[in-house]
Amino acid sequence: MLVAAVFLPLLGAFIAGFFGRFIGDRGAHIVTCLGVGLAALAAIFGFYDVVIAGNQQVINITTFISSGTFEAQWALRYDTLSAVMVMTVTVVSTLIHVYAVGYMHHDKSQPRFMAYLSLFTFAMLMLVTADNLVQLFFGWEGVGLVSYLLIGFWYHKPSANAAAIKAFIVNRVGDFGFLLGIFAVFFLFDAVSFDVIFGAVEGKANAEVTFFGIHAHALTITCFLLFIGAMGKSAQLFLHTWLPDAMEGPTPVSALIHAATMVTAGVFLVARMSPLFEYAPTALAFVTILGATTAFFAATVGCVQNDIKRIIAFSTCSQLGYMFFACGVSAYQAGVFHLVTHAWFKALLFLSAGSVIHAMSDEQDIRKMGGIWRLIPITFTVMMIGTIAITGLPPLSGYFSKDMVIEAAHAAGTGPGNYAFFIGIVVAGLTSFYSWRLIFLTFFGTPRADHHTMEHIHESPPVMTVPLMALSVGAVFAGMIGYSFFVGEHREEFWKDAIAILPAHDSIGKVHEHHPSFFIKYLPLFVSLAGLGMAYQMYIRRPDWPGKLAAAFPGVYQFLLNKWYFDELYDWLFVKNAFRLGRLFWKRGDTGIIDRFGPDGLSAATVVAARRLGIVQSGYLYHYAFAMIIGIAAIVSWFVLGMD
Amino acid sequence: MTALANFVTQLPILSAVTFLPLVGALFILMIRGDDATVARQARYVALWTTLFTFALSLLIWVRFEPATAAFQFEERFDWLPQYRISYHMGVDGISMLFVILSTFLTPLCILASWEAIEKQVREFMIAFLVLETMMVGMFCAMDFVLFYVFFEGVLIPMFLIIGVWGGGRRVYSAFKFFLYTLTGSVLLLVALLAMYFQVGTTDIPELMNFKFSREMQTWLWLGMFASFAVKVPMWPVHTWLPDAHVDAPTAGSVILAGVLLKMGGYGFLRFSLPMLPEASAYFAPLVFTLSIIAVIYTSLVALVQSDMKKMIAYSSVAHMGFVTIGVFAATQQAVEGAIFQMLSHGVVSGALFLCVGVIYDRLHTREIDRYGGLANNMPKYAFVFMVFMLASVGLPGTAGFVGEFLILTGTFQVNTWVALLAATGVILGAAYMLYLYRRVVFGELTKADVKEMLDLEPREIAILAPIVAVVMWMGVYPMSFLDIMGESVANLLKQYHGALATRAADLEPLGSSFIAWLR
Amino acid sequence: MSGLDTLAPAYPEIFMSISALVLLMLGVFRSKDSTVLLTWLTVAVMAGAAFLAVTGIDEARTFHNLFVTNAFTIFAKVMMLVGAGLTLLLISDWAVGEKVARFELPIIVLFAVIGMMLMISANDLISLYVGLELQSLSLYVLAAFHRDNIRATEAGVKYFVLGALASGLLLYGSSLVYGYAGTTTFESIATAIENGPNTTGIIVGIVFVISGLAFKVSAVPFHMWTPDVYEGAPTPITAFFSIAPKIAGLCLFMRVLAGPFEPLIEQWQQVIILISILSMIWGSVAAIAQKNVKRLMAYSSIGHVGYALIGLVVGNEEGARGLLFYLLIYLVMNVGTFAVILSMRVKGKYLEDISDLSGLAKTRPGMAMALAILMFSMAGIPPMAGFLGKFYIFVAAVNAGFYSLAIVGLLASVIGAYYYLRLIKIMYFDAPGAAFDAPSLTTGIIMAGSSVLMIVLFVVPAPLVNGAQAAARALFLG
Amino acid sequence: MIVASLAFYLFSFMAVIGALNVIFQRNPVHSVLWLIFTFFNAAALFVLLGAEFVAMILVVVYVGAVAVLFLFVVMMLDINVVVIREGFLKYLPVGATIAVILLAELAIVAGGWTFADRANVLRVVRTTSEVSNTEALGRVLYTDYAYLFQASGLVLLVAMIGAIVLTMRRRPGVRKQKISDQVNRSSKDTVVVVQVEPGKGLS
Amino acid sequence: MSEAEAPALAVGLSHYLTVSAILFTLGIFGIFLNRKNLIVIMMSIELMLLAVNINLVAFSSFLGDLVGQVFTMLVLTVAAAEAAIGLAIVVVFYRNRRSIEVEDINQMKG
Repeated sequence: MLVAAVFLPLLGAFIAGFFGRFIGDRGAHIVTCLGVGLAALAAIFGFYDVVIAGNQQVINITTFISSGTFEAQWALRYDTLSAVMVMTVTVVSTLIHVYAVGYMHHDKSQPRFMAYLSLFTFAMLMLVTADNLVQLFFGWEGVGLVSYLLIGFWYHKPSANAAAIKAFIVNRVGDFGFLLGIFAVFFLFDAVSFDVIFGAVEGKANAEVTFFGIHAHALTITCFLLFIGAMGKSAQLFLHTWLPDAMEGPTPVSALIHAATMVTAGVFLVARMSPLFEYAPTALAFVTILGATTAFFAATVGCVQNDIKRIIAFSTCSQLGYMFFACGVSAYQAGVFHLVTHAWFKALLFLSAGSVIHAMSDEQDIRKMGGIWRLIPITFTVMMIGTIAITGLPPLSGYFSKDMVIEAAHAAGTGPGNYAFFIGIVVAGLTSFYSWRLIFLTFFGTPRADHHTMEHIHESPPVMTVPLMALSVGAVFAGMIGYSFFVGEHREEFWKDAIAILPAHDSIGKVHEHHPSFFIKYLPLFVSLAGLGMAYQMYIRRPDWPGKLAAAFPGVYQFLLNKWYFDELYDWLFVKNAFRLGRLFWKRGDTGIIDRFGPDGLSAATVVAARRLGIVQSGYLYHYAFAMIIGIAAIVSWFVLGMD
Repeated sequence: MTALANFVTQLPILSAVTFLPLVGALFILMIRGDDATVARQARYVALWTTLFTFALSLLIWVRFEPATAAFQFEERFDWLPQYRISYHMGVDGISMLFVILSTFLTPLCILASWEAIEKQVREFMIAFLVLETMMVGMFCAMDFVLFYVFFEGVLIPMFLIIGVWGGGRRVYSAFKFFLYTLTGSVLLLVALLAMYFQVGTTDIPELMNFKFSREMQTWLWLGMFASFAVKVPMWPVHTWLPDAHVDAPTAGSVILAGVLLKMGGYGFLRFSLPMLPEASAYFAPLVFTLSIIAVIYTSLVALVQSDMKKMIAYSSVAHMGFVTIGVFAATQQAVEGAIFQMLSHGVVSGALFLCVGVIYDRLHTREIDRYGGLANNMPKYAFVFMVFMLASVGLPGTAGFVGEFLILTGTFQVNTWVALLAATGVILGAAYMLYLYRRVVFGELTKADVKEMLDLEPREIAILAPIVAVVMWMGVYPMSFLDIMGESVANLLKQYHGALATRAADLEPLGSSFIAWLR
Repeated sequence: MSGLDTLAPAYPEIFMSISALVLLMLGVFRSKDSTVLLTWLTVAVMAGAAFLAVTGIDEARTFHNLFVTNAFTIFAKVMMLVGAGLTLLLISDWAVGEKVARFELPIIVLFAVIGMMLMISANDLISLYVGLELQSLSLYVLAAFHRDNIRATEAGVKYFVLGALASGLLLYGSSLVYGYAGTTTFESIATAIENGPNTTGIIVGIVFVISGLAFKVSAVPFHMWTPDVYEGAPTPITAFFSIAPKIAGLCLFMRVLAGPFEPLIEQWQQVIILISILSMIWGSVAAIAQKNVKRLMAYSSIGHVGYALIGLVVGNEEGARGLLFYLLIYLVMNVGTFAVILSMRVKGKYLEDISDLSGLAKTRPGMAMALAILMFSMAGIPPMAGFLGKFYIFVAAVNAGFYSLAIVGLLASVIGAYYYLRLIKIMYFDAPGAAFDAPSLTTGIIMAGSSVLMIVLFVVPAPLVNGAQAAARALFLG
Repeated sequence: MIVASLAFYLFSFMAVIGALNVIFQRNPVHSVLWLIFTFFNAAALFVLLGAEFVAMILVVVYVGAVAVLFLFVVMMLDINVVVIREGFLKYLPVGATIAVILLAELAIVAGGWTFADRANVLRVVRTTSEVSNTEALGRVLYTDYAYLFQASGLVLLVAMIGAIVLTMRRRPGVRKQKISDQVNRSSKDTVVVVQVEPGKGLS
Repeated sequence: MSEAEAPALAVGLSHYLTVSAILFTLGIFGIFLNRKNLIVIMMSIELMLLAVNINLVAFSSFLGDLVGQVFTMLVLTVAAAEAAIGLAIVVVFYRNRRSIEVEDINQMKG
């Protein structure tokens, strides 16, 4: 049953991918949706089995790689963390599949798309059920690959191709760190399977090693390397640049990538490796600070973007920052909790945005929308639900998880924790601002779209709206239901030993022990409402303010609009230089030096020498005789002078 | 039935696999008739010969005993009795898979040349069969001189293949290839002779057991290095490779990338490491440095290429840089990874060249910019190409991952800097391969002649499908290969580290103070 | 030994001399043109002589210690006779319908061979000189044999003048050696050198002798005549030049250095190393710029002599064996190559330019394949016998510690490979030119046989190596 | 003794002068004549060394045969007196340097000449005062050195054949003596006996 | 030499050797410095051989050994044969080229 949950999507992908031409669009829809749907059912059963019935297990399939002491299995690890993830992934994925059937019905290569979706689901499932780092890396790269394929799905669009490559390569940079992290783990523990690592971690708590000329605490450096991987996949600051561009893909893709799956893999990784991170406080501090900073960065940028999907993308980036700093303060459960709730409401937001785009005849710029809430009521409703959820207004899911994250950061009491708390509050306000800005600009005010577009606005078909409604149910209730299990009083028996926290770090425990003050407890809510008010003021009551504000601070506005110029910086620093260096090495190095002085030079020299010798061979008898005489005179001289 | 079984077990199978292609070549030589008949029959004879050879070589795999590190299927006859040099064949876990690799790729190459080679088909097929004999023989040889003979002998058919059936600056490339490698190998010959006079034999197992003095090892190592480094090829002696690849016909490029490059890596494993452990340890930093330069430098160069084959050729240099790192890291994982990487690179880069060949046959250009948007009219091709591209990038689940991963894992245990710098190749590799794929397969289909191109025909599918299967198989269940080499590699490393431990207490690797400072 | 028996060691030479006279008379008194007939008869005489040599006495001296026979001389003579015989077969083909060819041609070749045999068997400086001159004079005539051709006569002039100069050097050296040792007999010279003070005088004498011999084998810097003579002389005679005199010269070289001058090995080794290195490099490099195939072969043989001299440098049994084996391979390669060159004929007209070979692989694939095999063999690429030839030489060099010599030699062989490959390139890569006439049966057989032998000898070299081994042993015993 | 020494210096000096003239004379005929002069002086040196037979041979063979042959060829080819070309002077310094170096080295060798310790013992044919030089030579030349004698015969034969092959030409229209024709000629075929009536004449 | 038979001359062996060396060098000099005609070159060769003969006879005399003189005779014989062949070649060359100037012997080179 558990195996089925993982492999059914693969089967669906396989059939749809290779036989799509024979079974047709309809067949591909059925196959993939069925595959993922059954997998979701199996996952729910699995969740029951593992979490409720307590049957944690590792299902060994076969050996993957075995070389000397290096041993990696193909195996499915089922503990609470995996079960939660599997369930979230499959269920959300199923809804997205169904939605995609409707959303993509004009496209000419739907089987391919459905196959990608299923394959993506499979890769994500491999990732979350991995029993060792290598298999985890398999899934990790698998989602990377399919995201590449999905982003570049419309391969005739140059921008899509560029975005796809960018996503893959930026992820590779993260993988680079992740790989080194795996090597470091193997170096330390002589194993890559979780059980062995977690069992031995205590013994290595104080080990020190020298990596790359740095003599340091072993686990810190290892966790740091692993976290670089997580940064790449989860689009944290410095490795986030691919994320906004990834919006080139069809909307369900974006949903899938950002909601439940790919980007949360980093959070999952940190949670999975919590036993290691617990012994690496410095690494944790780094995670906290980076997560918080990312949250802030993304939120600021999100405030000025105009593309509906980009705004949501930056919001994702920002929310991921929350999850990370939750992990950074050892509130892994809170992080995962936010991950799960986020999965619902973010998928909901994306899919509704897709529905809006669908309705607006593929228009994505919110400046060209407005005043359409009456025309597409269902979409509007569910999008409102998503927005309320993300802005953390009770009692929707975001409220529960985000509050816990912020409280935990505060409760941690450390420097980074306080920083994260502060940023968390600010970002809550910003989140609210840009989310409502999105809603106001899209649905309210006067229509700014052209006449033609407005006439064609229509509600999406049920095949799209039903998943939206299903997701909104999740977005509404996930927090309420999950709270006590994930981070509440039942958390111990819920998580069992899937997540390890040193008693000293237990910030969630602290939250529950020392009830936070009223001020702390409701500050996020207050800030959020303030953001709402601000958005209302600027986009409903005084729509001329934003323009004035931008004109007043052109530097800041441009800075934010251009995403803090990261793309330009990287392009200038890495891309241009890579090409320049490549050309230099090729033209100057290979052709100009190696070949010129190596083979070509030598052969030219030989030919010249041959010509010279040809001149010596002048054809004149006396020259020939002269050569002989010189030869003998030289040899005789050698001996006559040498003998004395 | 028992008679057949007896025959099969009594058969000197290595010699049979080695020389069977020559028999085929003789048959082709005897074909009479007009040009068209000769060409057709030559193709079929070559195909069946190589297929049969492949089948026979699978028998080696079936009967191979992976639980031992000893050489198997040994054969021995006197050859140069004055010097106790014999025709000695045998395989162990390290060499066996290369034999299979060679016999696997050859029939595919014959198929790939089916229509691409139009002139002098008979000679082409003969050259190819001779080439197969040389390749297989080289991996089976258990006498250093015999090895050298096959090692050099490969040059002859390859020279002709590039020169006669190649394109572009084929003459220049053929000469460059030949003379470059020949220069390296003559120094190998000197080393070989010097070893012979120390030991009194050129039998590889005996040489492995001999302990050379420290100084002697240094010189011998350099001699071998000159040859193997060119073959691998390592930076800065790699410049023959892009030219040879670009101008060779598709099948030639496939064999060049698939098997010939492996000869250098195999040489390091078979000779440098076990016979000259101290020198290998001493020079390991040098190899690391050059390999890292190869990885980064050639990856960057690959990025800016406008010729598909040249790009893949440069990527080969980078990939082989991993191999040399792995070999000289000398840990179980690294060495197994190196071997695996060689196998996978053999299959994958060969396949990439086949992919280039497919579109080259249609449009007769290798300029990347001349293509674009092939995904529209050639979806099957796009898929196949994608698989190989990803394998080349080293995506887990494909053949490319396992080798790279094991090499880096093993290397990290020895030297973290090397692993770190080499791992940058993972990023760059993705960059140039994706960039290539994007420009060729993705994008708008605008050019009229590109629109005319037809998708893979059955023959091409027959060539590429087995490779796709192998690539996936190697990626998902690499154990069927790792199992075979495990014992031999373990034994090799036991000897290597044993020799270092007993005799090299004071051995400081080249530039070790610098490295110590870095560390 | 008494009476006729004392002549027994020289039976082959005596047989050949008498036959030469008989054939000469036959030629003079037969009214019709008898070149071809005489050529075949000469081949028969050589075969007979070879038979006599093989079945004759193993180890003997005669003629007042002027003449020696042992396993080495027998091996060398047979090798040379085979080479000369094969080139005569080529000559016989060529002579058909050729106005240049006259019946004296095979006779003079026969005299040249007699001279070579005498000098190989020489055990005294005087008999060495006489044998050498008998050979040289015949060769001068052969070079200029095409007397109406300006290039042939020029070749004759150059060969003659420089040859006479070389003879003068050799003689001057011999006189110094004689003056030093008080004798001209090889063994006694060795004794004298071994016991005497080794002054500059004897060394200078040896240097002069070496120079004279180096001229005969065309080693640098005494090689300058070679390209011009090879080019100017009629092609089959060039073939003869490139084979028999080289074999005889090197064998004589070996006998002289390993015999009378053996005690001064450390001195002459330096000289031979020098000329060996120069020859290898010069032969390889200068050949690259050639356009005429015969000139190319001249430089090729200069290079090959350089390699062979390495065997001489080593100065022991192993080196001698390597040298002899190398010569054997060289013989087969050159005979085969010249068979091809002699087939470079379009409508009866002989061609000599390398470019005339272009596209041979398409017009005459068999011939091209044979030549390709021979060229790869000359370049020393396995699996051709040329590789084994070099291998044995270099094994000996490395064994004796001449690493740098071996490395230089091998690197020179890489340069050399370039021009051999160029021939292959022209045959295989270039567009075809005019198709050659079909080669005659004999030439075809020689061509095919030698190229097949290249591979056969590679696979089973043992019999020949054993022969060379026995010969080399005899050299260092006697 | 002094006479002998003086004779040596005289003849050697003349020989060297002769040799120089051989080289530097412009007219080849003069060169040949100077060569003959040199040979005569060398023969005199041989006499001084007690080798009378060789001295005689030198005169007979060289002066009588070889030099005359040279002269003959020079005359036959009708070679002009040549002007010295520029190249000569250009190469002179280098050539002279090499020649001087070589000469100096040979002189060093000659000046410090030593025999091998066992040179005495190793001599093969010692000179005796019992017989004349000519007889002593005769005794060994046809016995011990018969082989060389025969071999030099071959050398001369080759020289003969060679010279004939290279130079002899059958010119059409040249009458040759045919001995067999002459011998086979019989009176019957050629002589007709005609009865002539007296006083009538033949017509 | 200690042998009694050796002619007791005030002039020593080295004098003869020196004369021979001068002649030999002149012969060599004549060959490679000659720009005139082939005949003179051949005469230079004869000079070289003469030098050798002086050497041989001098050694023979001073060693008290006849072999040197035997050698000399053979050298003379061979030299005569050589002259014959050489002149024959010169003649045929002249027939083709109508010149025997050394500068004109340069059809083949490279």
